[in-house]
Amino acid sequence: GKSNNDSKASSSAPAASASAGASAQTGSYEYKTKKDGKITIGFSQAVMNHPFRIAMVESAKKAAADLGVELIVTDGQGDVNKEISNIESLIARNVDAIVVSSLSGKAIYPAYKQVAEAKIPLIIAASGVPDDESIPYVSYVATDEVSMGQQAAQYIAKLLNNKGNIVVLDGVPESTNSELRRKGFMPEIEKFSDIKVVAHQSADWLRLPAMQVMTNILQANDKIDVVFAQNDEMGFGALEAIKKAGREKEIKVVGMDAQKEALEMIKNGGSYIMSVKNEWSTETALRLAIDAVRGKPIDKRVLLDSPVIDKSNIDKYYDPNSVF
Amino acid sequence: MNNVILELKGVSKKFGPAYANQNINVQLEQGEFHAIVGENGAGKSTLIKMLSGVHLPDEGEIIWKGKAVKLTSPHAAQSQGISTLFQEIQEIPALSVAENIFLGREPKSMGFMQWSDLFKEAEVLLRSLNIMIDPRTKMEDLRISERKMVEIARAVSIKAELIIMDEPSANLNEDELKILFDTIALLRRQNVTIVYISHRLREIFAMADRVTVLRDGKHIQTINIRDTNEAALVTSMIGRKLEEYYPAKTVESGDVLLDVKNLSLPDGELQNVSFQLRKREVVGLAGLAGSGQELVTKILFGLVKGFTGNIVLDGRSFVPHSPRQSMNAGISFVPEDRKTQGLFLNQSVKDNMSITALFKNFLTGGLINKSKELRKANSLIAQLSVRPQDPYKHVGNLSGGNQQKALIGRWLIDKYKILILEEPTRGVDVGAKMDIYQEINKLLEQDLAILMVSSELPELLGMCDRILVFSEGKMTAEFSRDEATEEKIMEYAFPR
Amino acid sequence: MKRLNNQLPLITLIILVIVGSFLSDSFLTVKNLINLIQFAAETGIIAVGMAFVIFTGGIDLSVGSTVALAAVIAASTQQLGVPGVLGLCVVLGALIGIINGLVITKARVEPFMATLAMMAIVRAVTLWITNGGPVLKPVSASYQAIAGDAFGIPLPAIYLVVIFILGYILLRRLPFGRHVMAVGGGEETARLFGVKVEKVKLMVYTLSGILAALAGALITARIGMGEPRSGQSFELTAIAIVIVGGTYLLGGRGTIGGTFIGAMIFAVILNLMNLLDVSAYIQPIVRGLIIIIAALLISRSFAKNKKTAESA
Amino acid sequence: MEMKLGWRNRLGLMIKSHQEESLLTLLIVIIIAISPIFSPDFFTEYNLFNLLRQISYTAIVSIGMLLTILIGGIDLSVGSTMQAVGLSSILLIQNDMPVWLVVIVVLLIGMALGLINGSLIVYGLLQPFIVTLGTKIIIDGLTLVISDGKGVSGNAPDSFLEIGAGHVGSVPIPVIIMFVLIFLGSVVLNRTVFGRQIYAVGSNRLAAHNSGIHVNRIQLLVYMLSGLFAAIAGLLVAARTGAFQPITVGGGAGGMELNAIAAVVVGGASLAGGKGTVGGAFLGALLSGLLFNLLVFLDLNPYIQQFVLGAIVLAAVIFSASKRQKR
Ligand SMILES: Nc1ncnc2c1ncn2[C@@H]1O[C@H](COP(=O)(O)OP(=O)(O)OP(=O)(O)O)[C@@H](O)[C@H]1O
Ligand SMILES: Nc1ncnc2c1ncn2[C@@H]1O[C@H](COP(=O)(O)OP(=O)(O)OP(=O)(O)O)[C@@H](O)[C@H]1O
Ligand SMILES: [Mg+2]
Ligand SMILES: [Mg+2]
Repeated sequence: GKSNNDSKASSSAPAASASAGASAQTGSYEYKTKKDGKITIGFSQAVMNHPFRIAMVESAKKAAADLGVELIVTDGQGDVNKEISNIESLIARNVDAIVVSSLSGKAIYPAYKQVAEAKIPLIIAASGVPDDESIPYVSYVATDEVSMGQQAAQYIAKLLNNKGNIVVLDGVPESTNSELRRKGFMPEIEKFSDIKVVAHQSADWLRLPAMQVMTNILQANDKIDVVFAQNDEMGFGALEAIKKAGREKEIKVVGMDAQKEALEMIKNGGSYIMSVKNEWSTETALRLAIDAVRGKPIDKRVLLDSPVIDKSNIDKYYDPNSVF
Repeated sequence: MNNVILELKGVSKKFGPAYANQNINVQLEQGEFHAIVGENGAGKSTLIKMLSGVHLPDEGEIIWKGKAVKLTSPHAAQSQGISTLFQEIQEIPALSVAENIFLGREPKSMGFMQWSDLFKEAEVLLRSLNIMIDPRTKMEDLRISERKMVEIARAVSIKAELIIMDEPSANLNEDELKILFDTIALLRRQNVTIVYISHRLREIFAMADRVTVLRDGKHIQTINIRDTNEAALVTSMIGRKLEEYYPAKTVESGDVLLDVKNLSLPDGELQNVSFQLRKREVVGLAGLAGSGQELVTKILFGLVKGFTGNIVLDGRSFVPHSPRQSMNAGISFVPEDRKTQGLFLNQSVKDNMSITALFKNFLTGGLINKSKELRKANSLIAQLSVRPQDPYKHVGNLSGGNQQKALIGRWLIDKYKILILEEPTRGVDVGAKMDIYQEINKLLEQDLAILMVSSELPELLGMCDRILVFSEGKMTAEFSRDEATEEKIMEYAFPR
Repeated sequence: MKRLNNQLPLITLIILVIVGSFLSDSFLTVKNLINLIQFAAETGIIAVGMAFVIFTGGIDLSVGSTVALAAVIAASTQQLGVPGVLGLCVVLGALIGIINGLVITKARVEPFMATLAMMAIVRAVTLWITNGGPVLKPVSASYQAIAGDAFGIPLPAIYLVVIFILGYILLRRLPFGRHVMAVGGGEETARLFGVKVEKVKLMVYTLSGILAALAGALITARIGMGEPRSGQSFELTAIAIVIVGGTYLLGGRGTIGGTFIGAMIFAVILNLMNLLDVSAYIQPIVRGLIIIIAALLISRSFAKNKKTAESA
Repeated sequence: MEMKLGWRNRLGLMIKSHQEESLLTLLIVIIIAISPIFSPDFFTEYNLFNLLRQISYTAIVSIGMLLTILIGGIDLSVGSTMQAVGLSSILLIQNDMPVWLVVIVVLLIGMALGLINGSLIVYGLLQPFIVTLGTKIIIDGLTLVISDGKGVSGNAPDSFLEIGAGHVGSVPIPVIIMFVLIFLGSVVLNRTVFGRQIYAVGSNRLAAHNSGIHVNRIQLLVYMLSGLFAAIAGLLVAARTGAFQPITVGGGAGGMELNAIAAVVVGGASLAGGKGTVGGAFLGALLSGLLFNLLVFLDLNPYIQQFVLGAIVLAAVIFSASKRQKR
């Protein structure tokens, strides 16, 4: 599904032009535009060691080629200070627009302000929504991680008829995504008093730790109904451990991100039954950036769809040629 | 000569721009005992390091049994049949005696270690040399002299035709010296050639066939020992005549400065030691290594705690608990092992000298006054004739004697009441020795008192007003300068 | 007393096991204990190489990155067949180790710095050739089988035990082991005594590289893909295992048996924390405390040994 | 003529006794000089001040790291201390503590963490590497527990944000603080008794003790200073953003501790202790910051950037090792 069609909510930002005054209250600001000529867009990626983040970069590169703009990618290596440095370097390079995909919540706001001060249009992609009205940006485009967590919890509750034992595997505990997904999932699942979280551990977003942690959890728990992994990678690791223990009849696994391998498993039927989609395509963000540079009016908030994908709707989402 | 086993032909070795050895031509005859003498820094150790594969000569060649050889590593030298006992103790402290002896030559069968053979062979070797050490003991659990003995055993165990010994006697007590000399005799009966470096001329005159003299890296002469005498040899070593070895004391002792009463340590390591030290007096502490004399000095400098007894310094009761506190009370200290206990080898001569005196002497407005510091360092270098005269030279690159002078220099900036000297001339050549002795006399003129621990009896006899003899933690005798003789001291030094 | 001190790691492990069996019923079961060993496999295998490096007084910070590179190389060269892949990994690990060794012995760079730079370089190469993402080429069933079971025992557990035994033989039964200890205990002396110090160092870094690469190959077999993020901070885990196992960080002292016990201590702690569902936030604190407490106990025993030597 | 020779000789002497520093300076000057070839936007006031601010954190931490390395130790916990201090300062600001008090309290926290490291090393007779590895892991864990794994941000007053984000003229305040600390660090190391004692302890601990230096006290102080410098950097980062954000597992390059160690060693220090200068550490930090910045302008693949940085560190340590060898 292409993201343009998925935009659900939006509030119009004033089109940037010399006449359209910037308003600090709404967080938008006046930025430089270019009627024609070559466009260079800077893309500050928070970290580039994760398939999801890489898929974002890859789709951005592809979109840039398709749309005929130059793209400069920087890697924040998971460190907000590096991210800020990178954004500063992009400002120094005088790019026409900057797309930021940050993990770093509020710590990145000063960099946003610097972008605005330099009058460069800023598109925030796949990061936490700035909850502070004074933070300037031109457009925000992302899936809602909290609602993804809620959706997973509701799916599990329905699957278990509101009763059963579940295991939760978190990503790197201090990462924003893990925090947001947890924030959606945990309160929602706690609403069902007969659903017990028998183990809640972290597996660092990775397959091997998930496999090891899950094996240990299996030792300690005789009855488990569902494993909820905060991403598919960890779901695969958990499934591996479950298979080794010969308990794949007993235990179902649900994950998040809807990466291709997960969708294949869902399609083939088995213990891996569901994954919540996390949009990785950056094409929308790039289009928004170009529109901003060209002075076209753009939406201030674009929420990308994050459907629950299981056997019932798998054919709609499975694309064997997808890069992620 | 057709029984020449090794020949050095025009061999030179440079460190930086300076020659440590320059155009050395020496022949070693099969089975001879060949001594090498020279001042500190004359190039003795450098020379033998070329024979043992540590350094490659820059020029010239080494002819071994008629063939020019390139000794590229100690291993290469060993496999040619050249075994070396180095000046500094060479050991792996955490490994056992046996492993140390056979390191690099472990007994094995089909590639696997034979542990039982290892210990058995080591045991046999040690016993054959009358060394009573358990081969399973770790090296670090042995005394210094015992460790040296293990090294001697190791050097012998390499079936070598040439054994090189660089100052092997420096750390040994009388018993151990006897074992060393017996071992040498044994080797000579087996027609092994021996190259022997020592600053103790008596040993050389007792054992050597021929002696080679080096000075400033140059080969001065090689001569039959019968054709020379101590005076002539020393003159040839230092390039001038040696009038007075131990300079006459120029001042009278004064009032009591230090009064030690019933100094004891638990476990009988030190038992009821009492003595006095007067102003302008030199008191020597004699005894076999580990008899308690160095515990006394270490207590005074705050290095050993938990003692009982009374110390009165300059009329006030004094309980040393740290070096700084002892320094503030007026005690200075030159430790036994300058490299590990005294010097900052990778720092300059200047920094080594000023470190103890920065606080009182070189601060201007809270910061170090570098020009003042440099001036003082230069004047000390001149006063002690440290060579080379470069305050910025790293101390680690000086020869032993010059290192010792730099270390003593540290205590000549601030004013102290007492100077403790442990082994002040260990491994120091005659010329530098004299410089040090003369410096001691000058210090006495400045009201200092000196406490000297030394294993060289002639030095104690020559320099001290009184000598205290220690044995097994007790003070067994006290001699005035006139009464003391080597025989009397040894009589009281041995356990009874 | 000295005897007791040398057994500290073992005593710690026994206490942990006893405590564990009280805390969790599932802990002291054969199945759990075997699992525990198998999960120690990768870090344990690396710890053997790290132990040899530390015995020589060095350190190897590049092992984690080597794991990652080997993991993705193994996944992307499946067409070579199992022996081919493993052979390639060995060569790769050896190559990295040799470069480390040469930089350390020939250029005389401190091991910490040499392997730190190598860590960054190898990690960058891994991300570069995989473009940061995992290698998802299918990993053959026969390759995945090397992480499977034999007679109900997981093969990784067997590998771990075998590699420790080989490490023990190398250290105690071959002269090489004595030379390793000699280099760590007194490099200059070892050289003067004819030990080929440079060669010994080169060999321990090569060994460390090979074992790290094999660990990476094993990870790929386990998870069925080439994960470039594998081995993240394994170097620190391996160092911690070696130290907790009673080895002296400055070289010359330590045992392979102790290293095995160190690996088990960490495995038991992870296992227990999972079994007891300890919060993920608390877990690092426990690990850090274990490292410091173990190091405290061990340094006491070394300090005692040294004191007796000095006062003698 | 003679005057001129003397001047040249002196310069020659200075270069000879500071080979690493001279070479780094030369390298940095060359890189800056040729930078216009890559991008006209590089050599701008905006970018150069950015660059200096970007390296200021590493440079400040490097000074503390240098001290620990000079005494033959190391401090792997500096990155974690930065994090802990960042979190503490935001939490305190949230609780309406006055800014000056927050500054004092968090700097004390940094020193306290350093004191714990120092005490374990001195009184526990432990290796600095293992102690600070352990405390690093523990501090990270505590930060995680206290922050509940979440980013924290408060309504930081402008006076607080000014510390990290403000300017004097066009010079960012962190840059000014960095240069002040570099100056103070150089003076302390070169011209005070404490500085000399640090070199002495690093060069030969036993000899230092025998020279009346309170070796333990020096060690404790050095680790406290390392904690303090990490705390200053942590405070500057927190005050820059007004928010705390845990650093997630990095994408390859090590954390702050490894960057600081690399800067110190590239700057000519020896991990064996007793050798190294503050100027060298600064230049080391500047070089890697410069390359990092420049590589963004070159538009290289980010992974190649990491490769280049690793290679530069390797080349630098090989170079300084070759100098040591010749001596
Ligand atoms: N590795 C080295 N680097 C630089 N200079 C050296 C080195 N080894 C020795 N030297 C210098 O070479 C000269 C000869 O030193 P050597 O050790 O051979 O003297 P020596 O005769 O053995 O003196 P001693 O009696 O003190 O042992 C000295 O000036 C010394 O400083
Ligand atoms: N003789 C000295 N040599 C080197 N540094 C000194 C000396 N005297 C004083 N200092 C410096 O001054 C500081 C305070 O010196 P002071 O003599 O007061 O130490 P102290 O605290 O009295 O020592 P102690 O613990 O022995 O009582 C020391 O930390 C040291 O840096
Ligand atoms: Mg010599
Ligand atoms: Mg010498």
